[in-house]
Amino acid sequence: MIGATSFSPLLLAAGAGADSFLERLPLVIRDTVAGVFPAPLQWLVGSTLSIVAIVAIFGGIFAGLTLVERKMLGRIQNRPGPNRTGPMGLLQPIADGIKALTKEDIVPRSADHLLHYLAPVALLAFSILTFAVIPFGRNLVPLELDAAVLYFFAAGAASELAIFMAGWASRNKFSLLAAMRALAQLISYELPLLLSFVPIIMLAGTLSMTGIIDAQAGWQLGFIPRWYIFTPWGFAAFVIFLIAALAESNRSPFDLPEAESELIAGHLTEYSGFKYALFFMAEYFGMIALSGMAITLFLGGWRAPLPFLEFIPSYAWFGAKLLVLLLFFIWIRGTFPRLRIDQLTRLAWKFLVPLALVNLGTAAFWSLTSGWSGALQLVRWALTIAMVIGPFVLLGRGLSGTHRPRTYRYA
Amino acid sequence: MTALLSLIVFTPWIGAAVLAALSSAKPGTVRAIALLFSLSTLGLGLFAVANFDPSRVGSQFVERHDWITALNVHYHLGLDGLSLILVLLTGIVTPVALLASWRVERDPRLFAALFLMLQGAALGVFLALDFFHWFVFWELSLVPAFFLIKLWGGPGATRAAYQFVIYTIGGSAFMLLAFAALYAATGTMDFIQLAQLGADGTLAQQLGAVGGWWPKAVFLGALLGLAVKVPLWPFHTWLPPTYAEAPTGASMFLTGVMSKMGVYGFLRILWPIFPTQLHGASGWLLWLALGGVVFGAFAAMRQTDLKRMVAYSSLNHLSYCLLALFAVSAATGQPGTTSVAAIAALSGTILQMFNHGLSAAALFYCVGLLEARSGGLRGLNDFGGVRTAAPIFAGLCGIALFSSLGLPGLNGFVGEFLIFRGVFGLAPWAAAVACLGLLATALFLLTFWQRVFHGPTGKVASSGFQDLSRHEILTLSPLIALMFVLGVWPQFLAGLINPLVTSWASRLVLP
Amino acid sequence: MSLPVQLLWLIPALPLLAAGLGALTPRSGRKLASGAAILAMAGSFLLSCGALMTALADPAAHLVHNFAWLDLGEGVLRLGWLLDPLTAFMCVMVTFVGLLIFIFSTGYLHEDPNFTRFFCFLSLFAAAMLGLLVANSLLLLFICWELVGLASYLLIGFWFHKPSAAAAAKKAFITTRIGDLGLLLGMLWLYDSTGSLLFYDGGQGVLEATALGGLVAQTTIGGLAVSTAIGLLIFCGAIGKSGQFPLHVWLPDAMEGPTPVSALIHAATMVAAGVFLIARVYPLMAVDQGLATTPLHALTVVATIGAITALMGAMIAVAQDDIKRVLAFSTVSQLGYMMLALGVGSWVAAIFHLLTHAFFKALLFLGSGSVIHAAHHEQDIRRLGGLRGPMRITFVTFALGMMALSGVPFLFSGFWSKEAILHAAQGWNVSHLPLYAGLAAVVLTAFYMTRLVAETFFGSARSDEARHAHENSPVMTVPLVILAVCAILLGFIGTPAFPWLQSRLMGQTEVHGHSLFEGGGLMVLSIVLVAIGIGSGWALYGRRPRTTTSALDPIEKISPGLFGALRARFGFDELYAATVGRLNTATAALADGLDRYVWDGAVRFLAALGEFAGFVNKEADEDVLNGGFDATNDKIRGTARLYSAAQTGGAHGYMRTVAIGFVLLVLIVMLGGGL
Amino acid sequence: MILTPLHLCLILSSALFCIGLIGALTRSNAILVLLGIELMLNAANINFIAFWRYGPNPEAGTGVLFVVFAIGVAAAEAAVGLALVIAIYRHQRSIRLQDARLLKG
Amino acid sequence: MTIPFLIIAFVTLVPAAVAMALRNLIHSSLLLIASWAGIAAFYFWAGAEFVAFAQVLVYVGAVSMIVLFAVLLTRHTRIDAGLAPDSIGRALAGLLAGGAVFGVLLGAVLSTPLRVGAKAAAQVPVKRLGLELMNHHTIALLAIGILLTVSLLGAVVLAATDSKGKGATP
Repeated sequence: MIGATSFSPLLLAAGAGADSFLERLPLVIRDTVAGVFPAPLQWLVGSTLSIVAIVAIFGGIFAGLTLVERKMLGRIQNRPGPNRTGPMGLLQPIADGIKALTKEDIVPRSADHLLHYLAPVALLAFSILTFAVIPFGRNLVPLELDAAVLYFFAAGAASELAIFMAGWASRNKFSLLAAMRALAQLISYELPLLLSFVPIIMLAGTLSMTGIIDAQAGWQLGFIPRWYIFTPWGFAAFVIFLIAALAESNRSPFDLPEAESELIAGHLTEYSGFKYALFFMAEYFGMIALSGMAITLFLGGWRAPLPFLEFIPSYAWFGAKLLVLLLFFIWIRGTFPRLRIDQLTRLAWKFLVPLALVNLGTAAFWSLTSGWSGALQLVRWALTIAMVIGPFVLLGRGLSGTHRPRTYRYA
Repeated sequence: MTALLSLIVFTPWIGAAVLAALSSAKPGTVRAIALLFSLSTLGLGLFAVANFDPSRVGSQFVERHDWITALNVHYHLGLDGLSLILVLLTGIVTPVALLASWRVERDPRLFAALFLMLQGAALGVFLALDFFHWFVFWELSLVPAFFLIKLWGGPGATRAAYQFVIYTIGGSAFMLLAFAALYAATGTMDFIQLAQLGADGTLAQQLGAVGGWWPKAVFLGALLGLAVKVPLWPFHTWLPPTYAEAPTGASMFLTGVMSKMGVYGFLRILWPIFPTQLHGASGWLLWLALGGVVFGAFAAMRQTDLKRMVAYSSLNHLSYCLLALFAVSAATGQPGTTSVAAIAALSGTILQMFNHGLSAAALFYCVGLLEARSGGLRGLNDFGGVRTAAPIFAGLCGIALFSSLGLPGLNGFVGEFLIFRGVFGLAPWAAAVACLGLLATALFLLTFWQRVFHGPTGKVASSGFQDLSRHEILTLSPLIALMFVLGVWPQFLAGLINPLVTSWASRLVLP
Repeated sequence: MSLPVQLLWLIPALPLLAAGLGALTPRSGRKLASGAAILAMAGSFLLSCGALMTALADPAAHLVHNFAWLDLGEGVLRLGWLLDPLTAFMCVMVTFVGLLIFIFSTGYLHEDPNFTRFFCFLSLFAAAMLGLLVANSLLLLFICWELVGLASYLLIGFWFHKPSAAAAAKKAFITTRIGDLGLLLGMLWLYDSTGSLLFYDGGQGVLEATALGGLVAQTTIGGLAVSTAIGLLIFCGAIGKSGQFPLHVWLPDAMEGPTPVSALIHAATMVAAGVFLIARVYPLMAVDQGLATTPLHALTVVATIGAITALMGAMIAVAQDDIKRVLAFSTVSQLGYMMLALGVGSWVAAIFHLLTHAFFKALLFLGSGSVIHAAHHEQDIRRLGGLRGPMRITFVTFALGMMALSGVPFLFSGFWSKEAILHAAQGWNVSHLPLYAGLAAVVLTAFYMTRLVAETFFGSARSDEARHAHENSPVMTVPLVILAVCAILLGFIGTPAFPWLQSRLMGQTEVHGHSLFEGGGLMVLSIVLVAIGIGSGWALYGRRPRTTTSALDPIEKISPGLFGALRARFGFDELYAATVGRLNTATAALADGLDRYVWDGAVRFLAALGEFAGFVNKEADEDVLNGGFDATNDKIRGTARLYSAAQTGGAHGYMRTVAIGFVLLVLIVMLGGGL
Repeated sequence: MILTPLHLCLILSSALFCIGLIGALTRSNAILVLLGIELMLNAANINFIAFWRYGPNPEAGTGVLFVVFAIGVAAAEAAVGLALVIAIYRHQRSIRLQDARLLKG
Repeated sequence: MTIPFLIIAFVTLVPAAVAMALRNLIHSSLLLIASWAGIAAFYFWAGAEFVAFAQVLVYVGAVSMIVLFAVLLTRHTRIDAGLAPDSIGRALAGLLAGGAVFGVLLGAVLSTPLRVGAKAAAQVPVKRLGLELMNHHTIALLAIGILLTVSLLGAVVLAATDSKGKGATP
């Protein structure tokens, strides 16, 4: 039944003659391996292979990223970062892994054992689920869904549950409070996150990832790619998306849920050892998945940024963009101070959400005026830019206008 | 799309309702909301322009629904070139007037709500095509205007407000009677049907069947109601005190938009429905219009209160519109009357309405600024040398003044030139006499500028007179910019009304 | 370099751009505003030279470019540009003189706080003036005509804090507007009669045979041909703008403006616009010449007004003490000359004089400006004197200008152009009175100019200001020198032996000259008259210069009454104040009184009636209804109490009831076979 | 009698409905009552989908649309219902349904 | 074909039934969420992809959060633990009523011969759904939008702390 609907792993479009060998290489490998097995089992083997590949590759990226992050933060803070384990500290992730595996797994006596155990597993599972619809390359879409964007966020929404479970099951009031706070943050930022890319769905006219990437094909003036980030509203949406994504993945400067100085690391207080490592991993996966989403929605997916660079395989471009975004996240973590909880929610509700709503109107204007050409084109750009900047300035003024020191009602 | 006109009319009222509901909103919010809703007219008006087919003569975007079937009353809205231009004017003047009233401290919520009500009523008058609700809008416009004048006006405001309302209602009572008679005779209150009846003479026959003097009496009733509103000299005595005592924003709206309701009535009701009667009376009316042109200007020269002076200049400018209409009507049926002249005169009338709306609103705003800066002074001799202290203010006010006196290159000239061109072709002596008015206008407006802005720095100007703030420049700039644009490129407006006016010229034949 | 007629609008557009820039420049942007204005003017000058080349290639052609401005359905208002030698010569003159005066102004107004504004207004003026010149439509011409009036108004009132300047500005605007109303009416009439306002439109224009024939064929009030009536109405505009009798009163007052303004607007260009206008519509003015039946020819009126003005202006100039007023009345007189020339049928002579006059009068005004600037704004010639020494360049150039204006023979341009006018007046077969007026004005001109030079530059300094005067910077003297050179040389383009300018203006490609001494009697006479004028002037003022400020004028000694009348300018201002001014006030009082008493009284009376009626009505009214329905309400309440007992308030019960009810219903339906 | 897939679906939905109903009828905790009602709504949605899937005209997508709307309404209902519960709790310090009988007639 | 369905039915019904019987509210909420996920699976199985994701997004993502928040906000100390005096009677009555309904429904379903369309499951693309929503069902869509907005505001107003501070904060 399911197979009949849409489940065709790593959709085969090898007929596209323009594709180079490198472009098709992942498919060739998969088909070669699957070809060894009898025909009825081939789809199963193919799917398993892609799942294994995804988990392996992104696990590797996760490992590398922890190292890179620590190194970069070190550089930003004028210290060397890890440099003892292996050459230049390159083996640090492995050491970390061994340490996490061998550490004692402590569970509080009054904890809800089942949920305490389930929480990290669920979180990681949901994180990995989101990878299923991201197009990593021209033909590298693990699961081609008509409503892929919806799927992505449906799977992402489930991670909130896991956090709640972790907080509640720990039977620790700090954990529970922190979990509630984390939930408030996640729910608050889910709104701008979703609203920010609604214009894109509107303009592309599809919820399918492939469709959105196709809508960004082509070049303006011969060399500027038609990515959505290169439109005024698209840029605004991208910025909103990025901010919301930072908050969704609990990254600095929105890392209140798990920061040590806030409610003693929050819902992670009672976790240690490998469960803690799973949480850690899930968060990085979440960050990677959201970056992949940002790339798909705004940065043209796996498309090359310049026409003459198209010979480089698409997955390489995806990887490059992903790397840039991840490094950007790390950079932000090293640069910005953490927000206070009231500032955090105010930013979401009083600034990002209205801005995203206005941006929806801006995009509608953009779409309605797509017929304007010549001098009107300039007018269109000017008006759209004004519609982006005007609310930004006004709302920003309102936001900073209400920025007074916090009043402590119960202190 | 199908409900565009209703949307135009009722959006300001929705805004008024919203404001009424927001009982604890901050003044800033209230003003922003009011401005937004008042701007809706401009937005929708421009949308209408984009979808307007100027080559079609009749009403467009028509909405016609049965309403009170027993009385044969329909909810009938329509928009032709004339209405469109007035809607645009309303859409420009109202936001500007609201911007001008930004500093109103006393209950800004009520002020803004009343203003939006006023706007909606005026729009209703410009778009309604059935006397029933046309009259409702017509009278409804008085209510907010009354409160605006009475509550926010100057020291003599109460008296002025009562005078304004009672005088106007008195006039329109006669008009109501006239239309009651019309309804009794014809069984319809639809303007288009009535105009049809008027054009082929059936109306006069049906009324004449009741009694020989009926057509004339009915005509006079309608005439009286409209003449007070415009106003036609000598029914204008409510105007100077009202305009002078009203708060600045209300003055701007009264002169910019409400005075056009009267002229609109003349063009939409009186002329099409009573062509024969108007022709019969036009000899006298022409003299009255000339009286407005000449005496209005000369009376303005005599005023020492700047607001009264500008009010009289309004009388003078609107009399040009009527002059053109009466000249056309007087020439109807005369041998040798060319439609070219009539077209020029009527085009000029419509353009003049728009132009006067811009320049008079700007002038009232300038006087209001003087008043606010000097702590309530607005005498001709209270100032002096203001230009030294406030060069930008002087410059912008000067542009408005010169637009008002018809300097070529600014908008005022186009309308006046066309009116003169038409009137000259239809009644040359009237054009020659009206020239006196032109001269007197220049004289008193330049006196205004000289006394207020020139000369040695006076007491007001020397005691910390501020030049315009950014907000004030923003308020004036749309008006000023339009003055330039329409002065150089009047075709934008003229193109919207050409076929309409051309079709009007076919009325030059009497039934 | 030649300029296609389609691009003619560039000539006025450049200064307009500079004006817009100047309007937006803050006060500190002095260099920007003046630089833009001067550059724009230089650009316009180059373009005008290009236009002149184009025009001279075929002098007889009227190159036009017309376009629709306002489409009214049936009647289309069209505007257009026109290029012919008249336009081209005027453009070159205006831009060249304007350029020099702009440069001069940077020095003259160096200390003024409103420097940028000044250049904005000057550029606006230049734009409007050039627009007026290139217009091929009476409407466009009228628009620009009014705009030069506006610019003149703004510039006269430039020092607006001086009440006299503000009043003078208003007076200038209103007075010229009186004339403009005539022009407006004439234009309306013309439009109504011909259906067009374009001068040349391939046979359809108002200055072309078809339209003119139609105009001259109809008659109007008093047997005047329509063309005559229109021509006279248009002439009203020229009277106002060119300061002709009886609307000349504004021009001397206009000297309240800065001196470069006087030089540019009230000497060289704007006031000449009236002459230009008549020259432009000359075919219309002249079309009734052949008509015997008409009681009046338009040109006769022009000639008469011109002659009166020429004589009157020269007479008044004799008795003025303000250096600029002398020159202003001299301008009035010279404009009268030009009108006279137009009236007697020689419009080319008028234009020739217009061009030469522009240069030497601009020279004289700038010279006087140089004097005033040096003497710390002292303008009274009785308080000047002895400036010959310290201000050598100014003196020499001013003297050259004076000789050109006086008509010193052969070397100076003024001589040739004036000769051309006198020659034409002699040839006029209607009357010789204009000739005699012109000859009288020649004497007077030479006389008062000699007086002016003698009082200003000779003798000894009679005030501290004059004593401390010294020569100005080159930015002011260089334009003087250039203008002086032009004042001399320009005469040679139109000598009787080589009337190049006249031929080109008439549309001829060849020059038809005649011997210098043909009709030489008149020339000799005028030379003698000039000599008399200069001689008597020198005798009265130069030989024994004034020694004190308060000393009586020599003429005043001879005839105090005459001198008083002349100094009071024949009392025109007082006359107007007593008649027109009073009438105006009275009308205003009447209009106001009608409002206050008659109409408002009637309204009040009606209101009193209404109040009385209301009083009666109120007395007649009393209370009507009272009562209640309490009993009914009680009954309803009792019934309601019964139903409320069923409300247990427990949600579970309600839900259960619903479920059971559902089951029962289904059972009934299934078992009961559907009721 | 043949048990078609549609029958199976309908049985599933009936069972779900009744589980929800019983929960709503028996539990005293207002939150659980609300959740029971949510279950009943979901059961109804299952019916829509089932009839759409096996109905005569699945291309029209009407069932799907209906469910989309129903989910929206259910979400609103849940939000308001739970807010009410919290309000009641704040008022009475209890969310037992039988404690809230202010409307007893 | 039916095996996945049976699995889905199991995953849906059992957690729901257990949830309704459990004492621990958190556990029963989490179980209900599982049940909702099962329903989503059913939608997916039936081919209504879009609805399935919507179900997950709305129920698993949003409603669950509200429920959990509500549970935590209204949790109080041990009073709930004991059975209410009237609850056994009510439980019996409820079970009876529910059972009767189930019986009626089951009877109705089983006794009705249903013809299943022979067609394979139809794919309804999301785009089609969107177009339908925007064309035929615009009014309904707008109504839903207004309803959601109003309920959002209503929920905020209902659940907001009393500003005068008379109500204790949870």
